[in-house]
Amino acid sequence: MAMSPFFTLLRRDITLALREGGAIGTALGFYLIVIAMLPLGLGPDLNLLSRIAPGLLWIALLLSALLSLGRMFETDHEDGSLELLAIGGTPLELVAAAKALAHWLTTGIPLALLAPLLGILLNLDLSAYGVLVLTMLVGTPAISFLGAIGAALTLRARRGGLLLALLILPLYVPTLIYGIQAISGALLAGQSFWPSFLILAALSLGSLVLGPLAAAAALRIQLQ
Amino acid sequence: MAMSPFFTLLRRDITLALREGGAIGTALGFYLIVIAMLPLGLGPDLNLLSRIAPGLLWIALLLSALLSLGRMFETDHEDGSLELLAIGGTPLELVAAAKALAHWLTTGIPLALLAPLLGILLNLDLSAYGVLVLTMLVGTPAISFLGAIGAALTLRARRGGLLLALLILPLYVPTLIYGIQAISGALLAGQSFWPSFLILAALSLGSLVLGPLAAAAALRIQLQ
Amino acid sequence: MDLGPHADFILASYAVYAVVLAALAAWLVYDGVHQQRLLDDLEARGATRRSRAGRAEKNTKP
Amino acid sequence: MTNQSITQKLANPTRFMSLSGAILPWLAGLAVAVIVFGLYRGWTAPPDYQQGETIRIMYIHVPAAWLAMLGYALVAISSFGLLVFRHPLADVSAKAAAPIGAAFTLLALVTGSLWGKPMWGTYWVWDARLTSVLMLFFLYLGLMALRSSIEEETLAAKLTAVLALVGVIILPFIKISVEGLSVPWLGLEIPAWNTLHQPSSVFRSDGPKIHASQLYPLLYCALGFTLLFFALHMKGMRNEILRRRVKALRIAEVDRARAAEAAAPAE
Amino acid sequence: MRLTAENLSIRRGNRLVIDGLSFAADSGEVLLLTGPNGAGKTTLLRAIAGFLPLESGNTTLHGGDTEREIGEQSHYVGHANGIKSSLTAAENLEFWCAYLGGSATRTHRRDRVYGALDRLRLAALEDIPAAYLSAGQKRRLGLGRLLVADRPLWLLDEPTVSLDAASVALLAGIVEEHLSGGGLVLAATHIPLGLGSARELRLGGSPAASPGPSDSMIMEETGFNTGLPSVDQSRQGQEK
Amino acid sequence: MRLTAENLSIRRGNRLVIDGLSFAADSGEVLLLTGPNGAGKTTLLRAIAGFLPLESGNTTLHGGDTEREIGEQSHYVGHANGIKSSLTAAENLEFWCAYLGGSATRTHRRDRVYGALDRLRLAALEDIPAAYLSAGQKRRLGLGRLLVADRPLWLLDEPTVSLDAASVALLAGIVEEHLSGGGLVLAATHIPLGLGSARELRLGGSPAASPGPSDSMIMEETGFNTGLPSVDQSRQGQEK
Ligand code: HEM
Ligand SMILES: Nc1ncnc2c1ncn2[C@@H]1O[C@H](COP(=O)(O)OP(=O)(O)OP(=O)(O)O)[C@@H](O)[C@H]1O
Ligand SMILES: Nc1ncnc2c1ncn2[C@@H]1O[C@H](COP(=O)(O)OP(=O)(O)OP(=O)(O)O)[C@@H](O)[C@H]1O
Ligand SMILES: [Mg+2]
Ligand SMILES: [Mg+2]
Repeated sequence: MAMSPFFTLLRRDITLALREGGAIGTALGFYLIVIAMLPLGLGPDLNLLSRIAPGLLWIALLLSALLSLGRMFETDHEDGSLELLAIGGTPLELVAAAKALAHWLTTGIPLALLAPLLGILLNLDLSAYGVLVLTMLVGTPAISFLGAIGAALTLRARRGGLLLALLILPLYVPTLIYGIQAISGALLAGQSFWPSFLILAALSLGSLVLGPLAAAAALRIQLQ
Repeated sequence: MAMSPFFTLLRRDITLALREGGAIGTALGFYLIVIAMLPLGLGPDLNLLSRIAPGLLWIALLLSALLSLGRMFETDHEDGSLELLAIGGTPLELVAAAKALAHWLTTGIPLALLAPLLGILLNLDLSAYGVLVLTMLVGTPAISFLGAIGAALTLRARRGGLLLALLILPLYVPTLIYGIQAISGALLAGQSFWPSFLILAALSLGSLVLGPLAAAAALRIQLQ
Repeated sequence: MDLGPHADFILASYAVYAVVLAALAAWLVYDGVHQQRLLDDLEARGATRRSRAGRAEKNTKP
Repeated sequence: MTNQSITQKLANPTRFMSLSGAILPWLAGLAVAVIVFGLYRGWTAPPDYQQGETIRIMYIHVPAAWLAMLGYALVAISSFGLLVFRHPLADVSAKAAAPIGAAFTLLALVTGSLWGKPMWGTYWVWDARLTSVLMLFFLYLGLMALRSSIEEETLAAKLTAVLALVGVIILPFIKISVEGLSVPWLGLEIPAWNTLHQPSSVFRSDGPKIHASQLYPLLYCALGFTLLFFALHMKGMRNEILRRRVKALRIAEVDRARAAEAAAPAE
Repeated sequence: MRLTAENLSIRRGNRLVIDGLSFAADSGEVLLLTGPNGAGKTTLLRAIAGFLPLESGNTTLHGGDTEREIGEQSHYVGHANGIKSSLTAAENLEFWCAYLGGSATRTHRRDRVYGALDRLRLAALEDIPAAYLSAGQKRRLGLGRLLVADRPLWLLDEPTVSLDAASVALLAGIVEEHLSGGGLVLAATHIPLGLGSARELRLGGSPAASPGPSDSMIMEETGFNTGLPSVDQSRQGQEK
Repeated sequence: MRLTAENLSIRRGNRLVIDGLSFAADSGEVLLLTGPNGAGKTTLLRAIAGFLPLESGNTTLHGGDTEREIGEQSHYVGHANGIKSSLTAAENLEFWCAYLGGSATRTHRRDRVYGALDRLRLAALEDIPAAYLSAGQKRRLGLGRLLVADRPLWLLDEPTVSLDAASVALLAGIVEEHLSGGGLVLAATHIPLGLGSARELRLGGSPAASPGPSDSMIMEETGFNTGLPSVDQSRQGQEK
């Protein structure tokens, strides 16, 4: 059966990510190390740590994913693939979506799955693991898809990494807030999980549309 | 009077940093935005925030400074200056030291001075400001000088930024630990400030030696 | 054998140990087989090791 | 045969391949045998009066912790050999040792955590020893990440070696953090960082402090896992040499294709 | 099929690099773009492919798919090859074949890819990661795109860079075949491609000298581009 | 002063690019390195400058400062210019003058820098950030280093790239002056520099053909470098 260009591209990007290896490893390593630094900075008070653990895990995940976004379009731009992808007959929006999806699959999901392990370092409550991973899995697509905008905008800028973070972090605020709210909703009595969780899902869905649209617009300008 | 090559280079790097502007701005912006995200992730409990504020400020400063390190040798390598600096008759160790010092002056100090302002966002105790800035000023040279090793090692690596952080963060652990310990030593009764502070200063002094040595070794290999 | 109240922890640590070391060994063995196969493929295709290349080359060249 | 000539003989990768090919099965077999014997002795020894049955974890935890440090020492020595003596196998050795050392570090962390829950009531505390071992783990990760992100192999090898040598300062830190350091003639006195983890009881200037019924099984296990470590390391080095041959052959293949084209008359 | 450009002007930075250029090319024809460095050859090709916005004028592909843009009906071969160094030669071509919709089924795709590799004399290297290929071999692999998916219009920007003589002849053969199948080729080049008959569109400097038959052609070079960003030029462009 | 290289071998990747090369050059002499792409010209210059480790052999500068390495007694002009685009032309040169220890006092430095700018016909651009200079102007500014600090040995790697004819003549004049002051120049180049007399050291391909006087010279090319990383070459290197 014929594979659509979208899936062809998705498969290629995943293959590349797995084969070149380092990218996933570096993001995971950074996540790990940032989490490990936190207790050193905040002091080894285990009660305190376990209380703020979900928030810290979320923010560190955000940073790791964000800082790994830089190369989403960069290699394709350098080796000339990007322009060929652009005029291949597939809308650039779909191209951007495929690349963002590949990033989510190869970075967002591994980071989300690593989070509970790192939870141990922060003495995270065992009962929180399920909700934590669930909200992260639902929330991280927004990182990859909104991040695609930043990656496209900073494609030819000096100081890509930090600049990208600076541009895109404000867009993540809603995701962060509702992600944390959903977790505390599930853990604390008298609060509810579903409303925040649904908003979180809606945000991710929205970013699935907004991200590729804006990223494609930015890419068109970059190719000029 | 003749200026030594060391100061000539230092002055040039500072001039460049001020003239190109963006670098300092981006690091400060990143610091600001990471601190601003924290209350969103940790919840608005002001007591809690003010308690962990010094640690958070330290860690966020570490990350901002670290992620801004990537370009310490990069532009000089690209435009061919680095090799000219290397055979100019000045030991490469001094070259690395001058560049690290310029980074500290243009990034470490501004970040340390911005910290108390950001402390407001975290409800930092007013009495802590002095110690906070003092320990940061004494501790940040280690960031620039040890970071120079990472910048030199990752000069030609793919994925510079994250990788640099991954390589160098473990080396910062002692600085972070004693920096925080000095602050709590000053703020809490029954603990003392000076021992930790002196160790912190010793660590910075040690990094002034180790950093340029190792960075120069790495640079020599990069130029091959 | 009675392992007392903490049997789970003891067994878990031995299990993790066994799994990690087995995985490492398996990966090394697989990698060895894989590289050897690539090498055999390449040699079968006529490429020869550097130290032998010269002689082979000389024979084929007019 | 003197040491010198062994190293010289081994310097030749072909030589190393045939030698290691002969040794490896025996080494691996011996390692497994010693480990089985050591664990058997350990499991038949009486439980500890304080730690009860959980003392069984010691027989794997402590060897893992030692091998974590030994592995790093091996990486560092190999790196030194690469940078200073340009020994042809040094980089192969450093590259092969890193993942194995990382695996044992991970095992030390995991078994330590699993031991910590019953003993200290928590999987993890931020004390000096645990933190420094975690940093050692990160250092291993950093070595592997740096190598994988530089395309040019000789460059990657040398830079990784520099990092490995810089990282050596972590080894004394692992020791000092728990036991403190006092150098009387310098008037230097660094106190131990507050810690839950017990200090060394085997390698002490005043002799081992642990009971013989536990000490001997522990030493057997340590020996067995060390043999295993070297067997794995040897296998890794063999793989790496093969990988480099594959690469050389691929480059040769490309060259040959180009040479054949150059020889063929233009169409 | 016929490609026409009418009164094209294209701006780069703040000067008009192409200014009031018109030309046409028919099926079976190759139009060579020549001219000094900086004359605007790359600029023109990228504008036709749709990367650069037109300042004025328009380009049309008569007899093409009116639903799709010209770029989507073209192969564009630029300075970079669009090759992933960690994929093997065959994987690279298979990707482009599938992405560009070269063949519907997997087996067809494989046939086509291996045919192309044979033709480009890369068959021996099909399983080797592209990182190991030399510059010339990479270039040929990049040209493989032309063979694994059908597009009527080929836009080639210095396609012979880093190719040796034999490979240039190979490329000429591939281009000839495309032309005889009713294709259309625009190629920017500094060196002769070795094609039987080719019309030349000279940009910059002296007005166009076209050796081919010129009955069906509107070729007019009103711009004055020497490739130097001189003040005069940009003023000229602006006053038009 | 005399630069000698004895039995040099230099490895790049895993092949010997330079293999058993010996040569010598005396004060007042320019030695041109020529040869096809990839022959090892850049490699040789970088090895002499001290960037690349020698596989075997040695280089010596007789009559130089024995305390300092050859690189520290040389100007190296590579492909990149060592120019900061946000500094002005004068600031760039002043930096190099001060860093390389060209002049002790500030006024001396300024004189020297402005003299160099005049000589390089950049005086009109002295206050303009280097970002706005054209490629040729940047190159000239890079060559300004040669004038603002004294070094006996000049290692020039394709110094004429992007220079127009007048600037090439200017450079030739500067080189001649350096030679007549007792300097020593090694230059890798594809095109003639327009110097009166120059000995040539040909790397790769056919053996060296040296037009200059050859009495004082040991020139021997035992290596066999075609510029292609072929199997034969690396074997040759290893069996030696
Ligand atoms: C993740 C947690 C842990 C880590 C990273 C860790 C790490 C280490 C290290 C590095 C050593 C070697 C020390 C040396 O030889 O200098 C060691 C030895 C040892 N550890 Fe742990 N450990 C952990 C948890 C535990 C726990 C919970 C216990 C038991 C309560 C324990 C008991 C021991 C013992 C008995 C030794 C042998 C000491 C000796 O005799 O030299 N460890 N551990
Ligand atoms: N991104 C850009 N911004 C501003 N000016 C540009 C840009 N790209 C190209 N130019 C200018 O446009 C002009 C035409 O460039 P173009 O690359 O089309 O030339 P060309 O004919 O392809 O030259 P070559 O033979 O060197 O490939 C040049 O003067 C160049 O300086
Ligand atoms: N970093 C490197 N690693 C491996 N091989 C290299 C490296 N740099 C150069 N080479 C190889 O060394 C050989 C000599 O290169 P070098 O740059 O010295 O040639 P050159 O004579 O300066 O050529 P050109 O005329 O193109 O400048 C080439 O075959 C090149 O491929
Ligand atoms: Mg062009
Ligand atoms: Mg060269």
